[in-house]
Amino acid sequence: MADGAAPVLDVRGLKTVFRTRGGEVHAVNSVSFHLNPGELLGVVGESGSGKSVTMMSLIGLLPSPPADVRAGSVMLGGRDLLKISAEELREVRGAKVGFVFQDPMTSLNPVFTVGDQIMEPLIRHMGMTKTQAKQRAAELLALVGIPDAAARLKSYPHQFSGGMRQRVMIAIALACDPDVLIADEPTTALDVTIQAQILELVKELRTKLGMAIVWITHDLGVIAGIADRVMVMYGGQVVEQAPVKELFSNPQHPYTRALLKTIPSLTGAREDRLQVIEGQPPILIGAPSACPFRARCVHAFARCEAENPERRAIDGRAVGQGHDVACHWSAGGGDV
Amino acid sequence: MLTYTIRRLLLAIPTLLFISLIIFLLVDFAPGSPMSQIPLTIPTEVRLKMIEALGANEPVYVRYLLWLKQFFWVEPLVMLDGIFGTNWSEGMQRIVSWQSRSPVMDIIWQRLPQTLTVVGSAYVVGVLIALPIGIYSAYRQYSWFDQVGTFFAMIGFSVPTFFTGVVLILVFSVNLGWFPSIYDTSLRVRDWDTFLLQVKQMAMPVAVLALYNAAQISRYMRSSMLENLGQDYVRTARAKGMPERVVVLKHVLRNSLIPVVTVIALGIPSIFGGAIITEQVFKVNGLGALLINAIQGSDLPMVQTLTFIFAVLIVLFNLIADILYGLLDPRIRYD
Amino acid sequence: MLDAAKSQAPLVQVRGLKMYFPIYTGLMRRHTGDVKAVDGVSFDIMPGETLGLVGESGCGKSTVGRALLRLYEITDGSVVINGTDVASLGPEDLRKARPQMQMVFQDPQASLNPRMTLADIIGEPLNEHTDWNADRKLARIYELMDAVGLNRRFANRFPHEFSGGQRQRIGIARALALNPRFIVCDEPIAALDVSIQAQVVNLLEDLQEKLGLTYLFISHDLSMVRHIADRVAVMYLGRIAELSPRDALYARPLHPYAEALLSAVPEPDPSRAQTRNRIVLQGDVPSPANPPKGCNFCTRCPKVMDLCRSVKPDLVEVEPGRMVACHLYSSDSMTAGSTGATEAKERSQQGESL
Amino acid sequence: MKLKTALLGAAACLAFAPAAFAERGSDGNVKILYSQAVSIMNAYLSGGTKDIEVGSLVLEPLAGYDSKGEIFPRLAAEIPTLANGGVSADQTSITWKLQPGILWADGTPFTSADVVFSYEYCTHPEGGCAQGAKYEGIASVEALDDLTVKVTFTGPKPNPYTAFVGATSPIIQKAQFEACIGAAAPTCTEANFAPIGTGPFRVTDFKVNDTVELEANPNYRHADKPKFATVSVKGGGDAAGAARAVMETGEFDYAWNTQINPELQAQMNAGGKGKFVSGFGTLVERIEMNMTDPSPSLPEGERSTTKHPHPILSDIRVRKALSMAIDRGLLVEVGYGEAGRVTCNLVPAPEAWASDNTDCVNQDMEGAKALLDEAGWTVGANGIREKDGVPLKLLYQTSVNPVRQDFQALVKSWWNELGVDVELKAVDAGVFFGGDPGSPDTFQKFYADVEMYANNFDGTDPEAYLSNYLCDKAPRPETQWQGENVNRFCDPAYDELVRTFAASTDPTERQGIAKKLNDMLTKDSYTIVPLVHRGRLSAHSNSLGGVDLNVWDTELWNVEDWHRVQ
Amino acid sequence: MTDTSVIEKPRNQWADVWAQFKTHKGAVIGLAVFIGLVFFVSLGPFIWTKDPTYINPNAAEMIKTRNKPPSWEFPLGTDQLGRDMLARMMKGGQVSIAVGMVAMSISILLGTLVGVMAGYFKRLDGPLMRLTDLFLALPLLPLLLVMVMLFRDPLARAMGPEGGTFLLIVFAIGVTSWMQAARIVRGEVLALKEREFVLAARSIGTPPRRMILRHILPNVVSPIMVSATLGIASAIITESALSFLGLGFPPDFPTWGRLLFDGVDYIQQYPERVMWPGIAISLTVLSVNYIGDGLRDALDPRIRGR
Repeated sequence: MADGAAPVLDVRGLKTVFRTRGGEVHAVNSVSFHLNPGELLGVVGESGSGKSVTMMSLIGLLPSPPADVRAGSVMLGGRDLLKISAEELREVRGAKVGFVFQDPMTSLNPVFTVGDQIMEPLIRHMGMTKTQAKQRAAELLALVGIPDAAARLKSYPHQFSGGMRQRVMIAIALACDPDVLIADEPTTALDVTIQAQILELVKELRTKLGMAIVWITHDLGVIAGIADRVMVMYGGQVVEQAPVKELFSNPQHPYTRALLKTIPSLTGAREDRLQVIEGQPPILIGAPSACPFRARCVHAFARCEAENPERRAIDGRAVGQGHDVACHWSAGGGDV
Repeated sequence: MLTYTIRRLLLAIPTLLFISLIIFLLVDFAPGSPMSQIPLTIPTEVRLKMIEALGANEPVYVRYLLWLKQFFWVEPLVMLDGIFGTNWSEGMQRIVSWQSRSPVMDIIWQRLPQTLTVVGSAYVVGVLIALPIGIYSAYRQYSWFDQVGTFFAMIGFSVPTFFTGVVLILVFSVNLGWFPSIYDTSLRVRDWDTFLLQVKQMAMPVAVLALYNAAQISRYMRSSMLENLGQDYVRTARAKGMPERVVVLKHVLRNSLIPVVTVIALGIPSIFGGAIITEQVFKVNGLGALLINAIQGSDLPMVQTLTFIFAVLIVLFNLIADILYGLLDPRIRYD
Repeated sequence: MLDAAKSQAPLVQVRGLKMYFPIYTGLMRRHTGDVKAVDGVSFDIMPGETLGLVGESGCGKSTVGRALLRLYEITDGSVVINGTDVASLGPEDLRKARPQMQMVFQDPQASLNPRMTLADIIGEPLNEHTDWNADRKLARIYELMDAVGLNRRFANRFPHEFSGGQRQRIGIARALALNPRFIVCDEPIAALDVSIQAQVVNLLEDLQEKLGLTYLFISHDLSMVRHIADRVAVMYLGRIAELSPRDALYARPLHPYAEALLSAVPEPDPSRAQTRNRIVLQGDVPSPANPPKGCNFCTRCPKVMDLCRSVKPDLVEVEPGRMVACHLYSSDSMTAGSTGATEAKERSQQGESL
Repeated sequence: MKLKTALLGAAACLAFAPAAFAERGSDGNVKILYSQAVSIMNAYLSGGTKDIEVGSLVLEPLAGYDSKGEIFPRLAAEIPTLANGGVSADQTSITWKLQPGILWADGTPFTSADVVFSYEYCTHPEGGCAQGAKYEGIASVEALDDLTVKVTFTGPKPNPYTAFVGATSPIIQKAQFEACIGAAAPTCTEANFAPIGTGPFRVTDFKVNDTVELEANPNYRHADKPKFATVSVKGGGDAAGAARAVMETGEFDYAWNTQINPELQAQMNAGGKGKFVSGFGTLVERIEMNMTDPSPSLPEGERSTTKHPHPILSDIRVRKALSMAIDRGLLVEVGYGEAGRVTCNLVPAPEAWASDNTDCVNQDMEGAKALLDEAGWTVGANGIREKDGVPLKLLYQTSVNPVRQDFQALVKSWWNELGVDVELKAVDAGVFFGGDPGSPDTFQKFYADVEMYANNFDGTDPEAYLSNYLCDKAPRPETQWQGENVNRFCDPAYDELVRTFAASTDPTERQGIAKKLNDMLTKDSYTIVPLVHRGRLSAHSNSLGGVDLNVWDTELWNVEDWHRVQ
Repeated sequence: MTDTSVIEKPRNQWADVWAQFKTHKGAVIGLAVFIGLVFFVSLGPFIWTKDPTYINPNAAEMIKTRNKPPSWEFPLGTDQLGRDMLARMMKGGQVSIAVGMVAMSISILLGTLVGVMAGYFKRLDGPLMRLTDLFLALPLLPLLLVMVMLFRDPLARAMGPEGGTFLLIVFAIGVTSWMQAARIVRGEVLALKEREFVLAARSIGTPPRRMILRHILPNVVSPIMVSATLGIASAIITESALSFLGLGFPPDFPTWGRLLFDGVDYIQQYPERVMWPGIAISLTVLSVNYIGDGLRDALDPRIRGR
């Protein structure tokens, strides 16, 4: 391992399939990645690219049926999360892995007080008494920057603004000092000024608590400001993976390249016309046998139709360690 | 909340007055006369005299105004007298039933206990059966339990009570002899034996009504649970590592109960309405029997008073349901 | 471009637009207050121009858009579009005026009737405002579908069979059906994926060029507004904080809120993102039912002064073409506040660095 | 359960003891079921049979009728007659001697003042007394002394046993009801629900339209009666349920008026827990022919009035043919079984008063057809007879009641066979018998061609009953559609004969006139087509002794003698 | 220009609904049973041509055919007057199912009308909802009695006794059962009014009438369909309860409710007499309820999308 430490989370060959009337949807297709201690891994992709489903598959949060986690391994703290019992998995959720969801309006239970909801995992996983849990909950609220924390424990979610609610969600996710925090588009539903607040908070907490974070988003701007390493997903697969600066400065996959171009910049020169990725995202019914991006790819050729590309390293380091890409085409020139 | 409640109550007054007028006109308009149950041997002149003595020959508006005065002024006074031992209502004419020539309110008070015990406990039993069935059916949607539950709920909807009632009597009273077929309203529960008797005689009417109630409420419970099981906060609870028991019975249930509780509250007036057919089959003689008897005998003051009380209860429990909703759901606060 | 626009009369003239939603409380349901969703907004849009309207959720930007098209009965003010005061038209006149102003909605899923086919949806305005026969209507529908890049084969499909981007194209085609001069685009790209947003924005621009359309482009996405708008109005809590030409605003925002807002937008460039000077605003937006007494922004403004807490600043032109509602720029406060000068200096520095 | 066994045991012991030792209240509790619930105990304010009968457990008249229809003294020392001088020779007054030493249930003595009061109570113009008819034709009621009451009539009264005779005119206690006279009558709820009486029982608990609990009257005039210590009367439900509770489940000892279909009777008899008892009074199920035109095309106010004779039924041949087509034996078998008999008479009992008319007993379909042919009604294309283009179509109405609906269906099938088109209609009983002049569906208004119901008369003398068919008793708009002559039958000869009837005092002559009148209405004119002489059918458990079904007075007439048997 | 001749057929959304509906086993069985019942009552009389009201006028013959158990001559036996039960069941079913359908239509029509008006026009909301409360609070029985009294004769004159009573009964049931539908529809309309496509139509200048017909009504179809199926069931039950209270059809006019009520008296001797109508009513209501259940799922886009 490049950083010398063993990864806290190591996912290999994860496959998740949804059974629908139209056929099997291969939402996650052989996804592998790891998460180093203290690292923030950004996962970028459009809706339907499989980024959320991947993370939910890890800890068994997908309803089954229709979801079916088919293959792969998810190593966390020496155990394969896909092999342990449902009860053991529950012990992991909330304790070892914290989750923050996209919509803070609906992710909190409207009929329980914020305090109750923070205390729940504390009592369950940490074996705290109610009094202890209450005290800790107040500390957590203060930690995520909610003023007058002790008093606000008695408030209901609807009495908080959207940004405050997301802070509460973070407090819940952090309650048991998890090894890994998975944040699933945590700022998408928020306004930019509030998003800025939350991003500041996360940066601050990272330095303070030092846990590893997986940050899912579709906003490259957010990733650029916060992530150490980025994984780009498309059509249920990882198409490119690289340290953040490397990715932005030297994108390899045609999708990544196009994506970076489509986004108008707030600062740089204003272009008369936006770059466009033509076409629509793929429908993932049936086992994938070709590159999912082929239909929209400007570089597509016969092989893309015939064969689903494997991830390959482009900077000499092993796949997953440095910069790797899943594409038959090479930015350097033609077919590889 | 308080102003909301007061406002609703104030608004209810004109509504109820209007309802009372409509009911009065309706009942008055309906065919039938208070003399219909008198044997034909009694000659016409005597009948006319009896009608006159009842005041049934007065014009409608006179009787309506009299009833209004009696219902809203005399009866409350009588009630106050009853509580404080005063005698403000002395000499005032109360609402008197044409059938029994006795004050309508007294009869209603007399009937209330048996209606509440039978129809009320059927409602409670129905709810108690319905909730777990609804919860489990939703949690295991499309499982065999859900299918069976659905089937029984449908049966509960679809079989008329006069049919189930008679079948139960034939099986359990006539053939097995377990339960009495006729409800004894004068039974007083004094000791264990009389309590057992009471339970026995309640068993069948309660079963018939509870089946129907349970069918309905379990469907509400199920759909409400299904609605909430798909919510984001359920995923949050699971992500916190909460056991399924806590997720379903705490997080989902608490939310799902909000609409169900209001549905249950809205159903309570029907308890006071009694169960006309079931009461008749088992001879429970509660408020439902009282109403149907009064209608058949064209006992206008009784019908008017009873139906108006139902209307009041319906309006009242509509309000209570709304307030309950506000109390249970912290998101809703009436100003 | 600005000069060219100035020589013409504005197509849309909004003056003192107010949109209050009354609050009734108490036993007698007395009118005890208002949610001041829009509280005195004025601006012009020149023919062929795109005015960007930005702000955070709840600032009233969508309400302005809807009030402009008389989808709400406005509380006060005038909205003159192409010479007619839309705000005071009777129902029949309003109906007749509708073809010249149209709207593209935010949620392409919600804005299409799920029970109507694409042809029905696009053809509906024609049914309402023309007495064409079926063939002529169909011809127009195909024309519109071609214009927005929808395959003619899809004419008989239902909305749920389309992707988000395609649905938004349907919405645009519907808005174009009656040859409007003015289109309100109410967050038309907010619900779309990044790769699709660019498609839609390009389409809107192409159409503007081809048909000479005038847009009010409502969005919370500042980078996209920068791309499409000629001038930008920044709204905060029902009022316009700043209204400036695009380049000037993005280079050097005058109003503290505009400044904070721009600095909060994440920069998709890790090297620049890390060096950027962010202004992180504290706290939340106050309730529009109970706005602060003075300047709406005074509760969160990093440069707040005593005056801001008591007097509402008016939107005044402080530089040519730039209007700001802030006491920092009113003549008396400029001299009174010593901080004003330094702030201005900081700003200019920042502007230069870009 | 245990208590019941104990009581049964006690009763068993008593059965061996000499009768004189049988004590009051030794047989415990008796449970009586009335399918119509009791709403009041005061017969003067109700008129409902159930109220009168249950009221008779408490309140007694001076004399009553036994199960053979013969009068016997209750509170009176003896029955006053012409022979013993109790009835004046000119039949204008009757003098009752009361039994000495009778006490009210509250221990106060019963006197002639109570009798006089009862008269005053019921005849008060504002009281709305339901039994006013019992006191008609009375000039005065005076107390001659504490134990003597003289009733003076306005004219000679051949049947002086109306006032104070039978459960419908009981004696109420003056002390209790003094304040309840006239308009105040309905305000005395307590007195109406728990009157103080001289009868075998007194009320301990009264629930309106539900249950009445009674206990033995400690001051009852027979020291060893009643045998039962308490009576529970439960009301409500239907006849089948009531019969079932006695015959099959054994929950009740006595069920009143268990009129159910014959097959069910047989089934329940097999239950073995009780038996049915039946008795025949004067109740006759009949079809009434409308002599006037009920056509809805007539203006309101002229429909079913004598202005327009019935276009079809005015012809006696049609009426007779309709009667001939009916198989009454089958009707009895289908509808009543044990509780019905074929009859052709309006007055089927008592025997001495009943005509021997039996011409209708056998169905004669061919004869009926011939009669219609003769009347000019010829079979048309679709099997329906017609005359001058008018189809022979009848509207046949009755009240809602399963037996009546079966009868309607059967009669319809026979009449269809005749070539008569029949439309059936069933009206809710409350409306049909309600007499509401505003309703088009009352039996008096008779907006139909034929209608079916049952009626009877009180006591044993049919004079008032037969007087119902005088011309001027026809219901019509002027009488607010009141009146008992629903057929609008009008025959001056009949009116004349009724007048003779009223004037006649000789019993044999009166019986002859009654038979003549009966025949004029039935076999001579077919205005009224009697179908079934209906009996009373009640059920009692095998362990209840002393039941002797009385159809002339209250069924509970001898309740003081009811006892528990093994 | 694309060749316009290859324009696709609309992929009817009802096809989707049907596809989803088919996955609900109970609903499919329910539909099959219901169609079977409809065939039984509508086509049955053409095959089994016995007159349901025929009583043998020959008394001796009639006695012999009373209360017969099922046999080849009378597959479902006969009643106490020797009438053929199979023919009566068919005839009764026609009436019962027709009552269910028509009464449901009336109540849905009224409920939708009131619901749409109340939901769409703010000014009408208050009064119409008070009207709904009023109807909810009204006692059903006196109302029915009044209606029967007032309208039976004129209707019978206009439409014949059976048609008149039929109209009266379905109208009475319809008029007293629309309130639930009205409330549901109102709620849906209120929500729909906030949807953007309604705003879009308004921005086009669509007048209220067309707005309701084109945009509101088609989108409240699914709750209406569901309450319609429940409405059929409850109308059939209500008709049987009316028969129980003696307010139903003319006595010689068989309906399942009346057959059941009549049969209750004979339940001990001839249990099949209550079984046939009991099973028929229960089957109908059960099947219709299952259809409603399936429709609810099929019409719910969230479920259909899965």
